[in-house]
Formats: sequence, C-alpha cells, structure tokens
Amino acid sequence: MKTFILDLIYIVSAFAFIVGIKMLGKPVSAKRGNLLAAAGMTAAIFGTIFLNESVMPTNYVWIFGALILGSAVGYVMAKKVQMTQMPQMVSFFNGMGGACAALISIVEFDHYIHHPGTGSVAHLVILLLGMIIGAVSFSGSMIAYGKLEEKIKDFRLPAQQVVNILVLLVIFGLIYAFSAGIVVNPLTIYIILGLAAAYGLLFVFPIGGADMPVVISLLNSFTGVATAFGGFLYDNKVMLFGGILVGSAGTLLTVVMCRAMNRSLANVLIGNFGGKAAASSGRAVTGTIKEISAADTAALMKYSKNVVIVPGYGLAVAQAQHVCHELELSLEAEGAQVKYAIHPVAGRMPGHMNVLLAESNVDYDKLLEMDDINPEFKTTDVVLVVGANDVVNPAAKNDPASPIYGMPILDVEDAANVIVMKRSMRAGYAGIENELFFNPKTRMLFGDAKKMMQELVNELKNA
Amino acid sequence: MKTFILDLIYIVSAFAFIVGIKMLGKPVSAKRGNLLAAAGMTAAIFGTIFLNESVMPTNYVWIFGALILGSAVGYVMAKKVQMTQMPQMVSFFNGMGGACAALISIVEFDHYIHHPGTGSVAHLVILLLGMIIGAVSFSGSMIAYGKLEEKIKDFRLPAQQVVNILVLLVIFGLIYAFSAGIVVNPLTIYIILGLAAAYGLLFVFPIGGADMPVVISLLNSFTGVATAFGGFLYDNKVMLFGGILVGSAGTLLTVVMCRAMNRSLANVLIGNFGGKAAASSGRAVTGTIKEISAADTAALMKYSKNVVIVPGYGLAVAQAQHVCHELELSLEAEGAQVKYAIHPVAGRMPGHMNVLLAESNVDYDKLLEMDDINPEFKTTDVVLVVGANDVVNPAAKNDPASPIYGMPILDVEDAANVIVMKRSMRAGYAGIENELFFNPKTRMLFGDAKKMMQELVNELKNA
Amino acid sequence: MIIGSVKETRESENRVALSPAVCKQFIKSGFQCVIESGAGAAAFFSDAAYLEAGASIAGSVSEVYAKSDVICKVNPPSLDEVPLFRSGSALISFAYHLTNRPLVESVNARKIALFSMDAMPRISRAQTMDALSSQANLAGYKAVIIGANESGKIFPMLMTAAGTITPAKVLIFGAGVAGLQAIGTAKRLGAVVEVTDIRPETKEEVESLGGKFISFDTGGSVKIEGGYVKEAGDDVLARQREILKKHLAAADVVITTALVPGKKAPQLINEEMVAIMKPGSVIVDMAVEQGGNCCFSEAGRTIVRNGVKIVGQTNLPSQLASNASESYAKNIYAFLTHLATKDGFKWDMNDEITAGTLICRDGNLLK
Amino acid sequence: MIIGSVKETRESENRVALSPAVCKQFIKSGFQCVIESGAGAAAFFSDAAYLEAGASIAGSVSEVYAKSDVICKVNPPSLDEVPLFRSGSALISFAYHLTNRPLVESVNARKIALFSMDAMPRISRAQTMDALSSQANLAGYKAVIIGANESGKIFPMLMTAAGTITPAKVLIFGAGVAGLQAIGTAKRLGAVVEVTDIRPETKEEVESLGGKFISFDTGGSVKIEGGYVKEAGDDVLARQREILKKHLAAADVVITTALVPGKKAPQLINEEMVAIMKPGSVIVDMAVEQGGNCCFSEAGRTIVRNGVKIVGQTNLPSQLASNASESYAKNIYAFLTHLATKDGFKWDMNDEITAGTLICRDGNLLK
Amino acid sequence: MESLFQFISENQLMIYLVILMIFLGVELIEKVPSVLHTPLMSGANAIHGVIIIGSIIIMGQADNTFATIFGFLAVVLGTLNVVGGFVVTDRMLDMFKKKK
Amino acid sequence: MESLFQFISENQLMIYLVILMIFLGVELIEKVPSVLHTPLMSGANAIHGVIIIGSIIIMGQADNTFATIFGFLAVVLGTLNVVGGFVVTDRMLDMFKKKK
Ligand SMILES: NC(=O)c1ccc[n+]([C@@H]2O[C@H](COP(=O)([O-])OP(=O)(O)OC[C@H]3O[C@@H](n4cnc5c(N)ncnc54)[C@H](OP(=O)(O)O)[C@@H]3O)[C@@H](O)[C@H]2O)c1
Ligand SMILES: NC(=O)c1ccc[n+]([C@@H]2O[C@H](COP(=O)([O-])OP(=O)(O)OC[C@H]3O[C@@H](n4cnc5c(N)ncnc54)[C@H](OP(=O)(O)O)[C@@H]3O)[C@@H](O)[C@H]2O)c1
Ligand SMILES: NC(=O)c1ccc[n+]([C@@H]2O[C@H](COP(=O)([O-])OP(=O)(O)OC[C@H]3O[C@@H](n4cnc5c(N)ncnc54)[C@H](O)[C@@H]3O)[C@@H](O)[C@H]2O)c1
Ligand SMILES: NC(=O)c1ccc[n+]([C@@H]2O[C@H](COP(=O)([O-])OP(=O)(O)OC[C@H]3O[C@@H](n4cnc5c(N)ncnc54)[C@H](O)[C@@H]3O)[C@@H](O)[C@H]2O)c1
Repeated sequence: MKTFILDLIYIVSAFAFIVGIKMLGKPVSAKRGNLLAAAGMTAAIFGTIFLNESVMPTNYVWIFGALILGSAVGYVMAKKVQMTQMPQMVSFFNGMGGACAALISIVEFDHYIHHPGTGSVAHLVILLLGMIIGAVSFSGSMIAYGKLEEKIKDFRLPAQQVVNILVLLVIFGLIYAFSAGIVVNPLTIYIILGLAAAYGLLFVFPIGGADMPVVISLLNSFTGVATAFGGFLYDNKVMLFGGILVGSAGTLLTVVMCRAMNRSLANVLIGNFGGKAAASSGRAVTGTIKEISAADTAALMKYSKNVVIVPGYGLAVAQAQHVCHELELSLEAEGAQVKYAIHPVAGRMPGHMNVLLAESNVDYDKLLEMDDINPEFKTTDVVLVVGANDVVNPAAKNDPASPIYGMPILDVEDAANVIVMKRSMRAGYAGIENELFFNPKTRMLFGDAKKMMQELVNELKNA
Repeated sequence: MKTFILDLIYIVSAFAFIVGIKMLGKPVSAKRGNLLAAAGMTAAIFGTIFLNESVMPTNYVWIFGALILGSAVGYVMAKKVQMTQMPQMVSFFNGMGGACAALISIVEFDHYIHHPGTGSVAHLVILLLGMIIGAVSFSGSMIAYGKLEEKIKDFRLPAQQVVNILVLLVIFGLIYAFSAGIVVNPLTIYIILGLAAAYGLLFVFPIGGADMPVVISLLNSFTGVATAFGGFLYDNKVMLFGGILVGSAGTLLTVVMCRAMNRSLANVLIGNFGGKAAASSGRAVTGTIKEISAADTAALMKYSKNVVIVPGYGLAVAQAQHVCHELELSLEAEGAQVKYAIHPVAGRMPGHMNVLLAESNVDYDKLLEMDDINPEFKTTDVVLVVGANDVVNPAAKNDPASPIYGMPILDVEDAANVIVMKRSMRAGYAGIENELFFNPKTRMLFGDAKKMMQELVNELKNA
Repeated sequence: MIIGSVKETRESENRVALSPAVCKQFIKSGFQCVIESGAGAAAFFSDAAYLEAGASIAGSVSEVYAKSDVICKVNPPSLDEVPLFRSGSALISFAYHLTNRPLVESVNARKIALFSMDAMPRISRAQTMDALSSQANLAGYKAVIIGANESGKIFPMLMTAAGTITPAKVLIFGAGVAGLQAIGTAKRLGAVVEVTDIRPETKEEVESLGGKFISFDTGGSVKIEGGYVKEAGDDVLARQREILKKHLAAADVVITTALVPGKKAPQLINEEMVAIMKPGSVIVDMAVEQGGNCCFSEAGRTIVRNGVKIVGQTNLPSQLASNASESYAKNIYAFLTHLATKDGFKWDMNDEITAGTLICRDGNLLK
Repeated sequence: MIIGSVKETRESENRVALSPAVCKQFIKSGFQCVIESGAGAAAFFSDAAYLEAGASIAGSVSEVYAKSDVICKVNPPSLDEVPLFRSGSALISFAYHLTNRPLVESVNARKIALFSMDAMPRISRAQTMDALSSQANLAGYKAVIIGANESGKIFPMLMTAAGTITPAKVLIFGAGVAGLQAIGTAKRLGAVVEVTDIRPETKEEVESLGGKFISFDTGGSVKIEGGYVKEAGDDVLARQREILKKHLAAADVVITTALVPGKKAPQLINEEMVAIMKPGSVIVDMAVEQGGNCCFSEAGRTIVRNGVKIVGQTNLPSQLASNASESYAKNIYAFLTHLATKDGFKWDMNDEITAGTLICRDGNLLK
Repeated sequence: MESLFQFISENQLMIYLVILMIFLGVELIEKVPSVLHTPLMSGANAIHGVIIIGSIIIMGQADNTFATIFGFLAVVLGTLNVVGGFVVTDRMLDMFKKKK
Repeated sequence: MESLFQFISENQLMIYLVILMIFLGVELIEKVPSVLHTPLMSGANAIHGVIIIGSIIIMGQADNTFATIFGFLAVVLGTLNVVGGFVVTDRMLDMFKKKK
C-alpha cells in the first residue's frame, strides 16, 4: 500500500518537474514553474522518507540531520550570494549534485562487494557510469566555480586534447576490465573515481571564463544523466525521469547556448573550445566590452519602467526610424515609458533626428532636448543608444585633449543600463574612441540599426 | 527473435509518428512529416504481417487482398477528390478507421465468447469501450461527411440534449451490466454497438455545417482513443502510442480550432454546439460570407507570388499606413511581389492614399493607378483589401440602380483570392451593400485595420 | 465634333482648359481639337506640344470660336466674348450660374448651350468630372505652401545646437476637399495641425490624416444636406468662435476654407479674434472670393492687421497651372465623352449629370 | 558688462541679434542688455518683450553704441556706423573679414575688437556658437518652400479622380548644411530628391535623409580640407556638368547650395544647361551672393530664362526672422558667455575659438 | 481503493507513458499555425489508421468464416483510412509548395 | 545481437519512455528566450537534485559506519543541490517581476 502511494507521489512529482521546466521557459510563469518543481521535489523527498519500505526509521535522525544541515547551508548560500555571482553558485550546487551521485555509487558498490551476486553486470556498469559522470560533474563544476570566482586561472596542458582522450580511454578500459572480471580488485573503482575527477579538471581547466555558462550547462546535464543512472539503479521512476529530463533539456539548452554564442557543441566535447573562444572574443582594443544579444536586450527593456532611446547618425544611415517607432510602441504596450533624447548635433545636419523621427510619426512630445533629458537619466532603467557615438562620448567632459572636449553630451552613463547599438567598434564623426563602450554599465548590441531594432521588436513579443 | 525485431520496428514507427506530427506542424516540413509518418506506418504494417507470430501465412492471401483492395480504393478516392471537398474526405477516412476499430472489437468479442476465461473483466471493458468509440466515430463521421457533401441537412430532435444523455446512460449501463455479469446474453453487445452508432448520429446531426471541421477533428481524436484501446487489447505499443498521440494531439487540435472559432469544447461535448453556432454565424444578411483568420491570411500570402494591397478609407481611419508598409516589406522578404492598387477616389480626399503611404515611406514605384493595375489582377494570387469598400464594389459595374453605378472600380474579383479586411459588414461612404464580400473567392478578415495588419506581420513570421 | 479652347482672359489666370495630353485622347476618340495659339503658354504647354498631339492651332480667338462645336474654358467668358461664339455651339466652363445671371442670360440669348462645371452633381460616377474637387485639392496644397512662405517660422520641429525650434501650429477651418489636402500638406511639413468643421463626419476624416479635430457641441441648428452644410445658425458660429479663440491665439498659420454652398462664407474670424493672434502669424483665407472667413480679408491682396498677415489670394489653382490645367482637362475629357460622342451631343436629359450641369440650351434657360 | 543690440540697417533684413529670451538668459548670468527701440520689430519681438526680459530700451542707435561694452549684430555695420561705436568696445557680427577689408580696417582704426561669427572654427564645442550652420539650416528649408511656391507643380504624387499627378523632381546641388536640410524638407513634401556633391562622405549623408545621390567619378583633382571643399579642378566641374544634364532636364525644382569657402561659387549650371531644362521649372540659387551656381542668377532678383525661373533671393534666413533671430541670439549667447564673464572679456588667445574669431583688437589687425 | 493503487503500481510505466504522450501531443500541437489545422487533422487521421495492425492480427489469426469476413473487412477499412489519409494529406500540403 | 534484441524487448517500455522524455525535453526547451537560459539551467540543476532520493534510500538502509557517513554526506550534498538550486533560481527570477 505504502509503495503504491509512493509510486503515485513519484508520478505526480515527475510531472511537476516536466510542467515546472515548461513554465520556466516563459518569463511570466518562470517563478511559478520553479515553485512547482520545488513542491514536486518536496513531495518526493518526504514521500521517500516516510513511505519507502527500505528506509529504516532508526536512521531518521541521520536523514533529518542531513536535510536540515544541507537546507540551512544551501539556503544561506543562495540568499547571500550577489546577483553577479549567481552563475558560480549554480555551478557549485551542480557540483554538489554530482558528488552526491558519486557517493551513492560508492556506497552501492560497497554493498555490491559485500553481497556478491546481488546485481547483474549491467547493474555494475550502470553503477560505475553514474559514479564517473557524477565525479566528472563534481570536479568540473568546482573548477568552473573557481574560475568564475576568479580564484583559478586558465590553464592548458601541452597536448591537452590527447591527454583528455587518453584519460577517457583509461577510464573506459578499466570499466570494461572490471565488469568483464579481468580486474577484480575492488580498489580499482577508486582509481576510476580518481581518474574521472581528474578528467573533470582537465576538461574545464583550459576553457575561458566567458564560456563558463556553456560548460556549467553541460555539466548540469551530466549530473542529470548521473541521476538517471541512479534511478535505473534503484528502479526509481522519479529519479529516472527527473534525470533524463534534465539530461535532455540540459543538453539542448547547452546546444542553444552554444548557438547563441556561435560555437558548436563538438568543440566543447573535444575540449578544443577554450582556445577558439579566446580568439574570437578579443574584439576590444582597450579595456573589455560586454556584448549583449537582442533577446536579452528585449527582456531587459520589457521589464523596465523608463526607457530612453538616443538616436544618432547611425539611425539615419540605417534608415531605422520606422522600426524605431515600432519598438517604441511595442515597449509602451508593455507598460514602459519611452522617450527620445535628442542631442542638438546628432546626425549630420541640424534637426536631422527630428526630420527622421517625424517621418515615422513619433509624437513630438516624446522628443526631449538634451537639457531636459539629462537630469532624467538618473531614473532611467535602460538607455538604448542607436547609432550614436560622439554625442554620448564622455571624453567631451573628461578629456581636455579630445577634439570634442567642451561639447555638451547626453549623460547616458547615469542610467542603470546602457545598451549601445552599432555595427562595430568604429568611431563616429569626430574619429575618436568612446570610453562609454567600456563602461561596466554598458553592453554592446552589434549590428545594423534597422536589423537589430527589428530583432528587438520580434524578441519583445517572445520575451 | 522475430518478436524482438518487430518490437524494434514498432519503436521506430512510433517515433516516426511523433516526429511526423511535429513536422506536420510547420509549413516547410509538413509534407516530409506526412511522408515520414506514412513510412512508419508501412514499416509497422509489413512488420506485423511478416513478423507477428500469430499471423498465419495461410491467411496472407486474404491480408494482401484486403490491403490491395483498400489501397486501390483509398488512393483513387484521395486523388480524385476536389480540393474543396477535402474535409469530407478526411471525415470519410476517419469513419473507416472507426469502423475498423469496431470490427476488431466484434471479432475479439466473438473470440472472447468462444474462449471464455481468456480475458479479464478489464480486458472486456476495454474491448467494449473500443467498440463504442469506434462506432460513434464511424457513424458520426459518416454524418459529417454527408453534411459537408450537402446530402444531409441539419436536424434536431425536440430535446436533443436529454436524448443524447439518455442514450449515453443506457450504453454505459449496459456495459456495466454486461461486464459485472448482470446481463450475459452476448447479443447485448450488438445492442450496445447499435446504440453507439445511434449516438454518433444524434451527436453530429444537429451541428451546423460551418462547425463540421471541429466535429471531424473531435471524431478523429475519438478514433485515436479507440486505436489506443486496441493497442491495450493486443499489448501492441505502436497502436497504443499512435492512438494516444492522435487522441491527445487531436483533442488539443479540436480545442485550438474551437478557440479560433470562439467556441468552447464543453459546448461540443454536450451537443449544444450547433444551436449556438447557427446563431453566431448569421452575420450576413444576404448570401453567405466566409471568414478567415489572420494566421490563414498570412500563410496564404506567404506562399503567394503576387500580392496586391488595396488601401481605402479604413486604412486611413485606423492609421495603419506604417504597419501596412511593414507588411509589404515582410512579404517581399518572403519573396512575394507586392503592389498597391490606388483607386482615384479611395479615402476622403484626392490623393488621400498617396499622402498616407508616402508618410510611411512606401516606394512611389509600388503605387499603381487603377488603369495600370486592373489588367494585373488576373495574375494576382492574393488581393488584400484594407478598409476599402466602395472602390471595389462590383455594383458600380453591374447594378445600374446603385448610386455608384458608372464609377470605375478596381477589379479585384479577377484575382485568385480576395481578402477583405474591415471591422464589420457595414457599408462605406456610398452606404450600399457590397456583393464582393459574398463572392466565393472572397474571405473576410474582420478587425481594425491596424490591429489586423500587425497580426498579419506577426503571423507571417510564424507561418 | 470640334472641340476648341482659348487663352483665358481672366487676370493672372495661368490655366487652360485643354492640355496636349487630353487633346491627344480626344483625337484618339475621334474628336477634333482647335487651340488658340499661346493658350497653354502660361501653363507651359507650348503650341508645338498641341500640334504634336494632333490639335490644330488657331491664330485668333475668333477663329477658334467660329470653328468649334464646343468651347472648353476654365473661367466663364466675359460678356464681351459671348458674341464671338457661334450660335448653337456649346460652352463648358465654370459658370457660377446662380451668381452670374447676366452672363447666363447673354449666353442663352445667343442660343449657346452652357454646361457649368461647378454644377456637377457630387455623385460617385461624376467624380472624374468633378473639377471643383480637382481644383480645390490643389488649392488646399497651395494654401499651405503660401502660409509656409509667408510665415517667419518654419513648420517642423528641429532640435539643433542653436536651440530647439518648436513646430508651427497650423489651424485649418473647414475640412472639405481643400481643407483635408491642407491638413495632409501641413502635417507633411511637420506642423501641428488643428482643424475645425461643423459637419460631424469630418472628425474621423481629419483624424484619418493625422490632424487634431477641435470638437464642440454644434447643437441642432446645423443643417447638413448631401454632405454639404446647408445652414449654420448664428448661435453655432458664435459658439464656434468662442471655442476657437484660444486655438487662434496659439496658431502660427491659419488656413480658412469654410464654405456654405450658395451662401456667403461664414465669418469665423472677427476683429477681436485677429487682435488676440500672435504678431507674425499668417491667415490664408481661401474663402475670400465668397466673402472670406476672416473679416479683414481682401480678395487679391495681402494686408497686415495687428501684425497678422492676412493673405487674400484668389485663384490659387492658377498658381499651380501645370497640374491644375492637366486635372481640369481630364475632368473635361471625362465630362465631354460622357455628354457626347464624336458625332455630337446626346442631350440625354434623363442623365443626372447632363441635367445637373446644363444651364441653358437653345434659348431655354433651364436653371 | 553691457551688451547692446541695434536694429539692422541692411535692406530687407528682418533679423535681430538678440531675442528677449536670450536677453533674459544674459541678465540671469549677470550681464546687462540694451536694445534699440524697435530693433526686434521685424522679427516680431516687441520692445515690451525685451523690457519684460529685463533689458533696457534705448531710444536711439547712438545711445546703444555709447552704453555698450559689446555690440551684437547680425550683419556687419556700414562704414558710416563705425564712428558711432565707443572706442575700446567690442563688436560681434558676421563680418566676412576676408572680403570686407575696408570695414575691418576702419573698425580696427577705432580700436574696436571685432569678432566675426563667420570665422567660427567648426569644431565640436563651437557648434552651439556656429551661426553659419544655424542660418544655413533655416535657409535650406526656406529655399524649398520658395521653390515649391514658385513652381507650377505640386511636390507630392497624388492619384486622383482627375488623373495621377506625378511627384515633382527636386535636384539639389551641394549637401552641406543647407543642402541637407533642403533634402529633408523636399522629401517631406513628397518630392523625389536627387543630390550632387563632390565630397565623398556626402553620399551616405544624403542617403541618410532619403535622397538619391548622383555618383560620378570626381577623380583626383578635388581637394577636401576639414570637411570643406578646398578646390575642385575645372575638369571635375566639366564632368559633373555633363552628368547633371539629364538630371536637370527632368528636374522641376533645382536648389543650388554648392560653395567652396573663400572662393567664388562653382558655376554648375551654364547657359546650355538652362536651355535643356523644362519650361516652368525653377532654380533657387542659394549661392547667389557668392556669385551663384547658375550663370544667370542675379542677386535679389527672379528672372525667367527660356521658361525657367531663376530665383536669386539673398538672405533667406531673414525671411524666417523669428526662428533665425532666436537661433542667432542663442549662438551669440553661447559665444559671448564663452568669451567673457559678466565682468569682461577673457581675451584667452590660447583658446581656439577666441583666436579663430577675433579679427582685430586694440588697433592690431590679427587676421 | 487498494485495487486502484495496485493497478497504478502495476501499470506504472504505462501511466507514465500515457501522460508523457499526452504532454508531448499537446506540446507538439500548441504552436501550430491555423492554416495547418486541417492538414494536421488529416495527418493525424491517417496515423490512427495504425488500427490496421489490429485488423491484420485478427485477419492473420482468423480460423473461421466470421473472423475471416470481419477481419477482411477490417483490413480493407483500415487500409482505406491509412492510404486515403496519407494521400489526402499529401495533396492538401501541396499548397505549401513555394510557387516560385 | 540476440541479447541486444532481448534487452530491447525486455526494456521496451523503458526505451519508449526515455526516448519520449528526450523528445519532451527538447520540445520544452526549443523556444526559450535567451534571457531565461541561466534561470532555466539553474532550475534544471535543482531538479536533478532529485538524486537526493537515492541518497535518502542509502542513508535509510545504512547499517554500517561506512554507509552511514557516506550516506549522510550524500544527503547533505543532495539537499544543498536541491535547496540552494531552487532558492537561487527563485532569486534570479525576481528580475522578471514587473517593476510597476
Ligand atoms: N548635427 C549636425 O548639425 C552635425 C553636422 C556636422 C557634423 N556633426 C557631428 O556629427 C556627430 C554626430 O554624432 P552622432 O552620435 O549622431 O554620430 P556619430 O558620432 O557620427 O556616430 C554614429 C555612429 O553610428 C554608427 N552607425 C553608422 N551606421 C550605422 C548603422 N547602419 N547601424 C548602426 N549603427 C551605425 C557608427 O558606428 P559603426 O560604424 O560601428 O556602426 C557611428 O559610430 C557629432 O560629432 C557632430 O559634431 C553634426
Ligand atoms: N477620395 C475622394 O476624394 C473622396 C471624397 C469624398 C468621398 N469619397 C468617397 O469615399 C469612398 C472611398 O472609398 P473607400 O473604399 O476608400 O472607402 P469606403 O467605401 O468609405 O469604405 C471604407 C471602409 O473601411 C472600413 N473601415 C473604417 N474604419 C476602419 C478601421 N479602423 N479598420 C478597418 N476598416 C475600417 C469601413 O468598414 P467597417 O466600418 O466595417 O470597418 C468601410 O466600409 C468612395 O465612395 C468615394 O466616392 C472620396
Ligand atoms: N463623392 C464625391 O464625389 C465628392 C467629391 C468631393 C467632395 N465631396 C463631398 O463634398 C462635401 C464638401 O466638400 P467641399 O470641399 O466642396 O466643401 P465646401 O468647399 O463647400 O466647404 C468646405 C468645408 O467648410 C465647412 N464649413 C462650413 N461652415 C463651417 C463652419 N462654420 N466652420 C467650419 N467649417 C465649416 C464645410 O463643412 C466643408 O467641410 C464633403 O462632404 C465632401 O466629402 C464628395
Ligand atoms: N562639426 C561641426 O561643427 C560642423 C557644423 C556644420 C557643418 N560642418 C561641416 O562643414 C562642412 C561644410 O558645410 P557647409 O554647409 O558650411 O558647406 P558650404 O556651405 O561651404 O558648401 C555647401 C556644399 O557645397 C558642396 N560643393 C562644393 N563644390 C561643389 C560642386 N562642384 N558640386 C556639388 N557640391 C559642391 C560642398 O561639398 C558642401 O557640401 C561639412 O563637412 C559639414 O559637415 C561641421
């Protein structure tokens, strides 16, 4: 009877996970999706504790002790971490999951050793695979964590790829030898464990910091697979499905993330990844710039209250005035307030921006002169600079040697977020570098203004 | 061994169905999706014939005879049917599936009677359910077919709903009685069969012709469920999954179709459907008009080569000129050629349309005068009439009594498809009815021009 | 049938009733055309162009009159010209037969058939012949250009290094054909456009061009007939003037087109209202020939009152001679091919268009 | 420091160097303002408005000159006016010091410091003081309005019951400040705009306003310096004229703004080219004061050659007196507050702007 | 109650499968443009023709006239459903061929 | 070969399930806007914390010190993964609260 109820609980939990993941895929429902998944998890945990026949009530004290300890530490860590450090936190927690999977395998193996003949070879292989994957996930995640915390630097062995493949071969060789009975010493599995952990290190070490999110996502799906193996081991459906779900969804997510960053998953898998990444992200000449995607920009704006658009000559070149107006309307439909900051010399003739924006029917009331808008930037959530450069160049205020020194500019830096949309890092009319692009608040959205604005409009509908 | 291979074939077929359905959901892949599903089906059929242990080679002649006969008839019917008669054809084929399900149940039941004790009660119930659903699907589909062929008229019993529910109750009562052993006469199941078929008739009879697609979709998912029961019966996975897939996808499709037509599924299920439908589709005063959705319009235009937009006063009222230009650009991005047909007196002042379209930057070369565009309509795939009325009213040519008689008009009727976008059936400036709206080639896209154009632009991205 | 056209004699009239392109069309349809030498010069249609189109050029007015079965003109002929017409011939032109009785009578006396373009019924199939519309349309555009040219301000908003220039405010009276075109043109130039009219349907029409409609309760005393204002009581006008004051005070350019057919134009801007207007602002009174919407307007003159320029230019279409003549000629073509075949008039008095426009014939005064 | 401004004496000059709004700003910054009575009248700034802004009104020119530490003017003073200036005072105005030597010398002789607005360096931080740009901008707009007003054709395309009116073709020479604004304005009105310039970067600029750029191989003999054409060889101009012929033949309105600083304007339309233009077309020559881009242009006059109207109006900004004065005054404000505090000039000769604009001081001729 | 639980427990995998299948069905259909509703319905209709497998089994096992006749009929009907369904769907989808 | 077929046949339902699950996972993720990538990864990370069930079972069965210690550790780590994962995800998703 108990088992039946537990089975039912597991069914419900499994579908809570599925629905939860689905809901996590839409901004409006994401929060509720997360809660739903958490609720499913809670049900599964307590169901297991109280209804699983093999759980001995005598061990309750240990179980609850561990639960309370883990919950307290996990909660505090998760609550204290700063927004900017979220990714490493995810990596850390992922590593914990991987370690948990490895530990389970070890204990199970111990059981297997002490009760020979209780499991099939398939059983053993699955157990070992779960352990390896868990260990790789654990050590890899820890390195990823360290890298993002900037405690660990990039590091590359001379023939990294060859070494990686060798280690993998040795691991699989040992597994075969062990399960086929060629090697019998139980300690072998600790060697396998150690090699797996080492592989995790080797795998993640050479990869550049910028690519960590992809790696974390991949390790995340690894842990999912390890969990699925655990589910197979115990014939436990909720583990199985939860694991497979994360394994498949996580892998696809990794692919999608790679795609968004113009990489292929193949590169990740053979460890060749970091090298290329470093090369292609070296756009900035001085300082570092941060890129942003149209989708992220759209989401950022969607959830903003005050948006200011700063049009410049690039808007005119791209003839993006119509789609700019469209973006304005879309944002307003989302409840944001949109204004245009018109710099007196934006463009190439007096009133250039007025002519363009009037053409696309932008309301005159939305066009603010520099002096009127400058004080407002402080309360602006997002400034979208569209093909403007000199008119937002802080050198005009800071650098007496600059040819534009003394020209009043739009103080976009005062806003919470600055998105600069232009095609490249090329200079504007005055031919000078713009330190705004290197400002920590600034993110660059590279592309032709018309094309990117259109993408923003489209993404706004999805985000 | 044979069984194993067959199992594998079934797995492959089942996933061919899933992927096929998925591909059917996108215009670009739909055709390939259909072929994939068909391939899966072929594999399953021949796999069953040659690998199923219980199929006796002595019966091969019957089997192939039936297959050849069915294929020949089905192929010819499907190839000969006219485009406009496709829906009834689908209904017919669906009915065949339902009948097949019912027949299987009858034969199985016969088997059950002759070999008592071979199946459990659950087995019997499933068998009966499969039979009932198959029968309902069969008779319902035949009525739907007849209605669409206009061989059968709407028909309503006095207390239709009560009768329907009564019949259902009797059916379920009999099933209970039979499976619980209260009634034992095997002939009972023929009574049940008869009642089920009658229910199918009763269910579909009162529903108006316009709502048939929804009904067919529902009956389709019924047959899917019947198939799933068949799969349960034979523990045959491919039947089971194919059936469930069609059952679930079909039900959702029904809901989606209902939504697109502003109905609720509940209305369909309690048979109250037809009544309401008849009331709400009585928009036209004379003749019948056909509505179209934005999505369908978008798809139609997407796959068209020549599109002509006819702007009228409604475009101006809605201030839809900007989004109209956007639509034009989107269509051109899809490879269509877009022109504007400007009637000399469209709008309320000379040159009204020019002023508007120039505002939204439509290229002068795209604007064609009436005399230049009229000969071109013959080779136009889709004409989109946006808030124009009098200027496309054929009464100007046909009806000497009309106040606009003698005014030259745009001959949009010459085009292959005419979509009229306006808010209602209200008249234009001249205050007269427009028979164009009742033309068989015409479909009405009701709504504010700006809103609908925006939807078209959005749908064009999805379609 | 021979169609003739002569040089217009009205002062500063640049238009001509037939264009080379239209002559060509007529000739293709079997008609013949005779044009007075130099008739199209002011509209930049050379004699050579007419010749090329197949028309013949006549050296003198009288030659044209003598040859032609029908004379097409823009303006009504002067009384002196009437005797030059061949008796029994026909004349098509604006005639304003209600206010131009002496002319009508003298024409009738010579047994000339007179079709008045301004009497064209405003029905759908007559739209191609509707010269009032085609000319008013051009006039609406021109009024805005004149306003922009006379104003010391530019129309669009411009934010420049030398400060922001606010958009000009343009106030338009009357949203008929001319008023609507004026809205469109002023909007294009970047002005903020406000419009007043007393026909209720104009609100939507004004908004369909991006103008702001000044709504006020017109009450019951406005009578509309066939799309025209038939009568508007003094109380309505008084209320309207009151509402308009604050709009006038803010306006940079005012364009007035308000008319009530067959009546004197309503006086919508009185002395007091001009006084509250900004110095430097401009009024272009398009209703000036019907008495003007502004009390100070003088036909053909631009006067300054209280710093406000009041432009009373008449005959705006004439200033757009090329376009105006071409459009008028097309109206004539549509009209004449409706009235007649190449062999002569049909005199189909059951036809609404013929009946509506034929003022006199064969010595019978029909209107 | 007392800032003075007087009524401009140049013929048909409506602008004034200080506006009430700018006076108010000056006074807020601690300066004092003296304005000759009626100085702003032509730009519709009343004495009352100046008084309200805190300026004082002087009854006579001489009173202003006597009181002021710095005189702000639009046009350079006539030689007769120079003696009225207080010795040691300063003058800010357009001075065209290179072509106006007698004036510069007489000003210098009276030990007046002369700042010439047209010598303003075109650097980023001087943009707010750049009166050449602010005035050229308005002139570009005005030129189009004049062109539209003079033309017998309307600019936009209209499809009407009386036929389709094709859009006017506007051809613009020179895509500097005025040319660009002209493109924008003509486009707004619905014309099809073509543009020629010999600076390569103008192609993108023209297209950014929706104009069509007429490309041709300018070859090596065009020298560009600091964004200006320094020199264009005769071969280039000849080639350009050849290319332009077919565009001119199609044009309805031509607006010429082509200039080479410090040189006579390039002659881009010669007799032969006028001959191939359509009768009724219009040329607005904005370069007429520098000799004109068209061979027939006469400053201040409109002449007709071969049916082509050639408008040689000078001083277009003056016709937009309100906007032009306000912009000019804002330029002056930015300039003067840069040059001086309320207690006097800084005479910072290391400053590029001061050094660039100061023509003479204390009897020393600096330029 | 007990028996219900038992049933659930015994057919656990089946239940997972059915629910998953339903999920997947819903997920697959959700974003289908409405032009594809009819072809999709038609395609789905052809797919449930997999009922033919059942009829083939019956036909294959048939050892008496009753079963033979009914089995034969069932196979014919099923084939009609399958072949007709796929062919009709294919024809419907011809409209999505790009015309250029 | 034979044994592979046997395995497939024996675990037929499981295979269906795994493939279906993968399908579903893919279907669910495909159209996720990229802003949600990180929260989604984090949420998925919390979900695979369901491995904790395994550790609870081990802990529950533990009858020797080795198993107790390792089991305890496993539960702690699993809990960290679950609790930390869900809480972090929740915090990340706070950015999607409409600010008005
Ligand atoms: N307004 C006037 O009267 C006037 C007259 C003359 C000079 N100026 C000068 O012009 C400048 C105006 O400043 P601004 O900020 O407007 O322009 P800007 O400084 O010239 O910068 C324009 C930026 O737009 C980008 N861009 C060009 N085409 C683009 C496209 N198709 N899509 C997206 N981005 C594009 C360019 O970067 P990428 O190449 O990387 O895309 C460029 O950096 C000032 O220096 C001003 O002094 C003004
Ligand atoms: N051009 C001229 O110079 C001039 C001058 C005066 C009169 N006219 C006359 O005006 C007419 C012009 O013909 P037309 O075909 O352009 O216009 P129309 O015949 O007046 O028809 C306009 C149609 O647009 C629809 N509509 C209005 N607002 C809409 C909105 N927001 N969204 C979508 N549809 C909207 C209306 O139907 P719903 O209400 O159902 O939406 C209406 O039937 C002719 O009869 C002409 O003679 C022309
Ligand atoms: N169907 C056709 O063939 C056709 C063609 C052109 C015009 N029309 C219609 O003719 C009608 C009049 O057009 P029109 O241009 O000849 O008009 P109009 O020249 O006679 O009058 C101009 C405008 O002045 C307005 N007006 C009158 N008194 C006013 C007041 N006190 N305040 C403000 N405005 C006042 C009128 O309402 C009208 O809109 C309109 O309804 C128009 O739609 C029809
Ligand atoms: N950064 C600033 O402060 C600032 C401000 C305004 C203008 N500018 C720059 O100053 C420069 C000139 O502007 P401007 O309006 O004073 O120019 P301008 O009045 O001196 O000349 C007008 C135009 O005529 C063109 N021209 C010369 N010869 C020609 C020929 N043969 N054919 C066609 N065109 C010819 C020039 O190239 C120029 O574009 C531009 O580069 C402009 O961007 C800079």
